[in-house]
Amino acid sequence: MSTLHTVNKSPFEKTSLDACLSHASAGANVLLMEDGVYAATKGTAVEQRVKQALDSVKLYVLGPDLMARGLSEDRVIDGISVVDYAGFVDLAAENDKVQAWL
Amino acid sequence: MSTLHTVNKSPFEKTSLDACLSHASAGANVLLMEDGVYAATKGTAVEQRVKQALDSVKLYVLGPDLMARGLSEDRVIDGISVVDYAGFVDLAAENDKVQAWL
Amino acid sequence: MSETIKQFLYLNRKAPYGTIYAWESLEVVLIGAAFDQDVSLAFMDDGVYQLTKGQDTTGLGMKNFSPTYAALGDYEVKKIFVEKESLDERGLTLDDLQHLVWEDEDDDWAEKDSIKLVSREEMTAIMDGADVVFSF
Amino acid sequence: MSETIKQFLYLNRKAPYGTIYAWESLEVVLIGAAFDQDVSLAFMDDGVYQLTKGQDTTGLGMKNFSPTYAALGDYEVKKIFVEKESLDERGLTLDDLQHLVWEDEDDDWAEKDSIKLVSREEMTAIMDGADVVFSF
Amino acid sequence: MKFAIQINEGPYQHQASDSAYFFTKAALEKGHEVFRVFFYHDGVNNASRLTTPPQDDRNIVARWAELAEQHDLDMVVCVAAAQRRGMVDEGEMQRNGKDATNIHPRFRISGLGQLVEAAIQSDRLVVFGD
Amino acid sequence: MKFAIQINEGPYQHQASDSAYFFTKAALEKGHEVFRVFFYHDGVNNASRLTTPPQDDRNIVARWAELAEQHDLDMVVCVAAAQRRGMVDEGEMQRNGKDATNIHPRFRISGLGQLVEAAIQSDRLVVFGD
Repeated sequence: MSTLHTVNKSPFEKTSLDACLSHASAGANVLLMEDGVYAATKGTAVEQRVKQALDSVKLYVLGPDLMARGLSEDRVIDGISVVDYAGFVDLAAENDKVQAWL
Repeated sequence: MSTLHTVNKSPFEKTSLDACLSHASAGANVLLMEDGVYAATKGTAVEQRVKQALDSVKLYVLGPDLMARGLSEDRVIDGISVVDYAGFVDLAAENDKVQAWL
Repeated sequence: MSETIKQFLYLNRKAPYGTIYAWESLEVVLIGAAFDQDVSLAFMDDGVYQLTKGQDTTGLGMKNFSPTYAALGDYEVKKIFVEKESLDERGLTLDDLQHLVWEDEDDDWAEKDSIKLVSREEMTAIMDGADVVFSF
Repeated sequence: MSETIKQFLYLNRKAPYGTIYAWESLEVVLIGAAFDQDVSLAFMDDGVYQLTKGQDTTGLGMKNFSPTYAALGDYEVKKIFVEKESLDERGLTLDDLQHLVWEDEDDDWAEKDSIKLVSREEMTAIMDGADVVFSF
Repeated sequence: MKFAIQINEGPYQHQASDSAYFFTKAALEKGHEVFRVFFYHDGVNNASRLTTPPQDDRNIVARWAELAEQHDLDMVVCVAAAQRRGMVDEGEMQRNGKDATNIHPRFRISGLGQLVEAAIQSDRLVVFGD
Repeated sequence: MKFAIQINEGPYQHQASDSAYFFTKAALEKGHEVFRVFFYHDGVNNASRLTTPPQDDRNIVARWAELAEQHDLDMVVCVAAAQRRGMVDEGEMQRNGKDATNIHPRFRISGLGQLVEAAIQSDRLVVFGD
C-alpha cells in the first residue's frame, strides 16, 4: 500500500523528518509542509540526507508555505516537486493513506 | 555573570539541548526539566555529549520530573545533581539570570 | 457499529507528561476498542518512554496514567509493537518497560505477551500494512 | 517609567508562521521599546528564518509581519545579532535577510546597519552580558 | 472520495488549524466529501466564539464556521478535551455547573467515538498537529 | 528576592503551567516575592474559569487561583494574546461586542507592558514554555 507521509517541522528544530525518512519504504511519498519546507531548500546541513532520500521516495513541498517563508522555488532541491493545497489533496487521494509525523 | 539555563525537551525529539550546550559558557549551570530529564540518564545516544558538557558546565536534573517518568536516581549520569523545585528556585536565585531554551 | 474492519495503527512517538499527547492518544485507543477494528499500537522514538515501569507522578500532582496500559489486554488490544532501535538509542531494554499481557480465550485464558519487540525494518512493514494511522 | 536600565536580550530561535512565537515575541519588543531599556535581539537556530526577504503570506491568508522588522530602527532597536553558524547550517547568507537600518541622530541621521553578523562564540558572550533574557 | 480531518492544536499558536482549513477547502472544491472535522487536544480551542483576532489577520474560527455553513460540514469538538480546556456548550454548562458557554454554534461537542467512526467511515484520515 | 514568571502554554497540553506553578509555590514558600505571573501566547488559556478537568487529575486553573489568593499574587493575562484566543473579561466583552466572559476572577487582562515592567522590577524573569 502506498503512503503519503507528512512532515511539518524544521529538521533543525525537531527530529521528525529523520524519523520519517528512516521509516518510509521505497516508493513512498513525503510532503514537506509548514516549517517542514526548510528541509526542501538547497545548501543546508541536511541537503545530503534529503537528496539521498530522493533515491527511494518521492518528495513534495507545499508552495504556499515556501512563499510565506520567503523561499522562492529556485531554492528548492532538484527532484522535489512543489504542490499547492489542491495538489496536497490529490496526493492524499492517490495514496492509500496519510501518515503524519507529528 | 552566571546563568542558569533550562532545557525542557528530550534531546531525541528537539535540538534545544545541543543549542544550549553549545552556547553555555564555562561555569554556567544547566537544569534539565520536564522531557529534558531524559538527557540526564545513562546509556543513551547523547550520553557522551552530556558527559563532555560536564567538563565545563554544572548539570542539574529535576527530581519530580525523573520520578514521573519512571527513572530512578541511579540511572542518572554521575556528576549530575538531582534537585527538587526548591532547589530550582535556589539555582534561579544564585545565578544572575535564567535563560530558557524553548 | 460498522461492518468495515480496518487495520488501525496508533502511532506513539512522544514522551509522557511533558505534553498530554500520550495520554489523550491512549483515551482514543480505549474508546476505539469498542469499534471492533483490527488495532495495533506502535511505540517508537520518545514514545517508548510511555511504557516505562515505576512511573510516579506524586511530585507533579498529575494523574499517573501508566497503569492504564496494563488494562489494554482487557480491551482486546494485544498487538503492541516497540521499536528496538528506539529503545537502544535511549539506553533502555524491554526489562525497563511494563510487562503487558492479554488473556487468550482460545487457550484456556493463558496470559500472553502483548509487547513485541520489532526492528526498524519490521516497524516500517507494520506501518505499511495499516489502513489508518492515528497521530497525536 | 523606571530608573533601572537593564540589558534586555530577546532570544529568537523559532521559525515564523509554523508557530506564532516569532510574531508575538516581536510584539513584546515593540511594546518594550517604550521602557528605555538597553535592548538587543538575538537571532539564532531557526530564528534566523524570521528575517528572510520576500516573505509572501498570501497563500496562507496570514498576516505578513516581516515588514515590522524594518520598523525596529524607528523604535530605537538597533542591536540585532544574527549568528553566522545558524545561517551556514541553513544555506543562508546575510544577503538572504532583510537589510535593517537605523538612523543615527548624532551623525546627521545617517542610516546605519542594525544587523551584526556574529560567531557562536560572540553570541555566547552577548547572552552572558544580558540581565534579562526573553524566550518565546 | 471521503475525508476525515483531525486537528490537534488551537488557533494562531500553531499552523495546524490553518493547514487543515486550506486542505479541507481544497478537498471540497475538488468535489470530495468531508465526512467530519474532529477537533482534539488543544484543537478544541478552534471552536470558541469569543475570539477577536486583529483586523489585519485572518479570523480562524469564523472561517471554519463559514466553510461549514457553505458545505454543511460536521465539526465535532472532543468532550473530554473540551472539559480540560474550558470549551463549553449549553449541555456542558449545565452538567458541570458552569455559568457561561463559549462555543460557536456551528461546532458541536461529542465523544471520541466520533473520531473513530470518522476514521472507519472515511477513505482517508488526515491529521494536522504540532 | 523578587521573581517574575512568564507562561507561554495553555493548561494540560504542555507541562509549562505545571512547572511554573511548582516553581512559584516553592519560591513563595522560601520567602521570595513573586512580583507577577504573566500569561502569554496560549498561556492565556490558563485563566479560564470554564474548565472541568477529570476528578482524578489536578485542577490547574483552581490551583493557580488558590495560590494567588493565599499570596496576593498578581496574575496578568496578555490582552492581545487573549483576544486571539477568546479569553474575555467584562471590559473585553463590551469592547469587542461579545456575549459572554470566561476569565476566572482571580486573573486580570492587561497589556504586554506588564511583562516588560515585571522584567524590569524583578530580580529574575523565569520563562516556562514549549
